[in-house]
Amino acid sequence: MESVKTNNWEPKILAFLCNWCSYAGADLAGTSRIQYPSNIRVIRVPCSGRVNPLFVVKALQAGVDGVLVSGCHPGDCHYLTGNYVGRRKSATLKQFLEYLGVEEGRVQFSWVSAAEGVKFSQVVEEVTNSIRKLGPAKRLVKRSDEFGVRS
Amino acid sequence: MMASSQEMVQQKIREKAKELLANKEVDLVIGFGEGSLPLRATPLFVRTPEEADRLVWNSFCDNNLATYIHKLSRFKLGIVAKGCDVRSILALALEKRFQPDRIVLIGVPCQRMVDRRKVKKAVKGEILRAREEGDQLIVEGNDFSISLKKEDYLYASCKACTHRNPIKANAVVGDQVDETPLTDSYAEAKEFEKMSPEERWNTFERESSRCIRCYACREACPMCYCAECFVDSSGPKWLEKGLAPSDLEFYHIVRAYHQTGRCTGCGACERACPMNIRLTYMTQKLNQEVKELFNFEAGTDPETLPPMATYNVEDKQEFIK
Amino acid sequence: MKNPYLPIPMVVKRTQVETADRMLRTLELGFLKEEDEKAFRFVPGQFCELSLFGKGEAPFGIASSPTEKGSLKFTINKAGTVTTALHQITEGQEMGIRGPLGNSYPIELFQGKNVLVIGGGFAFTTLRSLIIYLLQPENRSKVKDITVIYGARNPGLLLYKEELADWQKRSDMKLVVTVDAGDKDWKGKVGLVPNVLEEVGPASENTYAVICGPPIMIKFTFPKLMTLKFPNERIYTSLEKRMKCGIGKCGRCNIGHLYVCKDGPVFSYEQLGKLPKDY
Amino acid sequence: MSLNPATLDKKEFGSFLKQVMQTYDVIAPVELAEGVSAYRKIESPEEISLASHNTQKSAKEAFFPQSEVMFRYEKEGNRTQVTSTEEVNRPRLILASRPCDIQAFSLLDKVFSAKEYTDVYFLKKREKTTIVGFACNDPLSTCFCTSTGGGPFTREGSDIFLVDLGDAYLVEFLTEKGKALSQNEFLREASEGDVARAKKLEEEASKRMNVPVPLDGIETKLDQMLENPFWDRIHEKCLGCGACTFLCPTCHCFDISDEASQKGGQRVRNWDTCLFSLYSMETSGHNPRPSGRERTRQRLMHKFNYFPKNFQKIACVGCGRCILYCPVNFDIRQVISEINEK
Repeated sequence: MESVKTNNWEPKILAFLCNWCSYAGADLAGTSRIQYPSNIRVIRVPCSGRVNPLFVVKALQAGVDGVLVSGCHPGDCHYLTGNYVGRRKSATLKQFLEYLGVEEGRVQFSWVSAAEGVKFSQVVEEVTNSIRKLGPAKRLVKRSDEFGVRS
Repeated sequence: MMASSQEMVQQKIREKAKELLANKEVDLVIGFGEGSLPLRATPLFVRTPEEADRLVWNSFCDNNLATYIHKLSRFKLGIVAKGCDVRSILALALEKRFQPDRIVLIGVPCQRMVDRRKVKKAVKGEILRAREEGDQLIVEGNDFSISLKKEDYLYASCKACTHRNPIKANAVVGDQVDETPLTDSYAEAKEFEKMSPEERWNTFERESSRCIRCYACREACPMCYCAECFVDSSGPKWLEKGLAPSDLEFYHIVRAYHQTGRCTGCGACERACPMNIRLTYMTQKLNQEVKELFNFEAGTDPETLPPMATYNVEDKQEFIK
Repeated sequence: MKNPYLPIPMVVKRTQVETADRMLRTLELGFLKEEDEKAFRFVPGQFCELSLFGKGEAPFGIASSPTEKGSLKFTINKAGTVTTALHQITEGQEMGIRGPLGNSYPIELFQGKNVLVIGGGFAFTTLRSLIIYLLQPENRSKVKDITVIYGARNPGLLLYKEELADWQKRSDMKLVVTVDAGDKDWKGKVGLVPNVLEEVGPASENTYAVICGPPIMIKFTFPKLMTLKFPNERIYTSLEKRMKCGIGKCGRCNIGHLYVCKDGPVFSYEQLGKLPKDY
Repeated sequence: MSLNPATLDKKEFGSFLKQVMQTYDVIAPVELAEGVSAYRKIESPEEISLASHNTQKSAKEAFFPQSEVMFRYEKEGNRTQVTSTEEVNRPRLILASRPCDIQAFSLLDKVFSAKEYTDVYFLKKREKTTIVGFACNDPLSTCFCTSTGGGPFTREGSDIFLVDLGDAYLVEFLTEKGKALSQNEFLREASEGDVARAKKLEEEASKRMNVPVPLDGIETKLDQMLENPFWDRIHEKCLGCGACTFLCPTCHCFDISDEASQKGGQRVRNWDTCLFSLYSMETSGHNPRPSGRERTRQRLMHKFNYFPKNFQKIACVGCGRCILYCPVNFDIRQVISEINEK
């Protein structure tokens, strides 16, 4: 950890934000000039239910230090039930990855509405801090020199 | 007692298959035939009443025959189905993979299958012959003949099984069995969970590192039927085709995870692996999650939608900020 | 030991969209190294693996003729990952090729004979190479009549319009261009290739037929050739199959004991008759 | 000139190897998990596991790895710098390769050195490698190498041949390449008794190979069988996985693909198999081998008809791996018998 800090390492976090709520929430945070850590890279998705768990696993393999999936609050989904379906994927994926030994907190979830610019910034702050504590991701990450040649 | 009842079951399977074929109720019956190796049976496709005499039933009938439905769905099928095969078939019916009236289930209450790898480890030297006598398994080689207690050599998935009796069948051959499992239903997952995250990851990494990407696990699984599997997709290309450890891990995580709420715990994936990679500790965990979170067990209920295809407003969400 | 898997560096000299649907694009590639250009000897019918680093390789017949010096032409149908990338490549960019690979049209057999060329759609690429090669003055004198029947679904999908216009004017060959369905500007023939072949009715005596096109066209044209009494050993076609190595190792293009990449892509119907229908 | 055989005390096997490893990269059977082994480059002699009969993955990996970089490339502006990875610097030694796998090397040689194009990746490794064969004292019931032109003690293709005498190995030097290792201080000259013991073991092993698989004339037989209804049924239980072909020492189909990163990447070849539907699938969606029937036929025809047509040998060495590890007990011996009955 120490060496990580002295190297000024900063986590890279990928955020899947639903178009209708969380992305708008992020937008509001921006237009309201609310500060939040610049560690997140956003991918806008139509709905948190669209986030195929495969995307999350792929992101970890591609080397992000953390993933945030954020959608509309229950009952607010633009597609009525997309976030409910997404919630089941999130619950099972989170448990499964932790079961296999991926550190708790690498993958996090939130509900952020279009009106919650402040909440968005708080979520990003919290997620960034917790992932900073975890240190750089190592498990599942594909190293640039990694190759499957055996013998 | 057991042995004679196994023979009886075998006889009844043959009779039922003959009847179905003779009456043209089915085009073919998928069952098991004599294996070419000791401790093995082999999937057998029977098209005439005469051929039905080649059907066998023993403790080596370990393949999940439901996996053949996909390529044979244009036929009217009879399937010799253990508890787990039936569960797979019900789960597939729920996913509308075939017309239920085109499949005739010859249900067999399962005596639990013998794990040939465990047996091989127990003896020194090559096993040339094996036979069952009651609750004993007699294995013979060039210079040995050993009697083993079958119960000690069963597949872990069979020991944990709670649905050995076919949940649904057009005809059941053999007597119902007591479904009390020999181990906890999630014994393997609970055992794995006792390790630290670090140890768990290392175990997972070590197991997947042996993968040769033959996809036997995928092909053996009745629930793996995507027209294009994510590993085969070239646009987008999710992973490379080589043996880079992270690609192998990626494959194993997603293959297992895609079974969430769909896996019937039959163990076909692990049995199929030519490299003895442990796989069921992953799917068992998913089954446990699904049971605890959504009170669902795949293939036990022909009506209820699989959990990942639906939702409940009251679903747990403490983990969401 | 020469490494047959290493691509020859090339530069994209010119690109041209061939068809109205923009799905076909011709790349003209120049050699970056003089020694590669000198060593590159080919005969119409051969192909190359076009190589885009990071995307991969895909096989394409050489559409230019060996008589057109200085560059190589390939016409690419946009279908998969590599071909899509080949549609995006711009003039001046570098890429690689491996080749020439495979056998060629049996030009030596054509000596003193008539040649009938039947093409359909975008399978016309190596036929273009063949025709240009045969029309070169010193080659032209070696063969007798040249008849070309070329069809496409509509006028917008015809390849090599400049060449077609040029050939139309020539007296030393007969060109029949046809489309399945014309449009308001189309003054030429409308009709399916098999029917047009019947109409043209070329004599089979002393004639070699070369036919390349979509499977459906081949399926209906072949019986017409039979009616015209072309023997199997004088009908040639060029097969397409999934390929990777291009040099008869990787096994992907196996048809029976032959490899399309190494023993083909050009086969006579007599040869094909003895092989499994794995194509 | 032939060199007298030597013996190597098993207690000194490690020391012997350490000396060998000073010059050679040693590739030997290594246990990957209980009961699962494959050939891997070893760092120390303790890694070697000679206990199992045959490894799951065959020794072909030493020359034809499942996944192999062919070249790396780096992009700078418009330029692309390509660097081939074909060179092999250190001499290599495959330790304890079974005669069946060694026979397979000679079949792969035919493919990869076929005259029009030579596969430099395979051949450069082959040239730099010394092969230490290892006699099979107790062949398994699934072994049928004697039916494919080999045998449990066949020395053909080995540079050095080892026979397990119980407490020691008999070491025979068969080629010039092999003799380079004869100067190892841990080798003792073999006694007549040792040689006689090896001979005895050889006789016993060949006695065990008592169930021949009838392969004579199978090529001609199959010539007539391309459209035989036999193929309609034989594939039925095949799952279409790649276990048999990936474990097979003679199967050699591969795929080539690019692995890109931002500034560069590599072109890689990976094993592929005719049993995957994707193998022959074309971009248009057309698949010339649309079902298990055509794909299983391809696998068997390639081994017993197409390969012999091209190279005058069947592409099977009787190692039995496909029989042992098939998830559905597809037994190639039964298929061969059925073909013979046609």
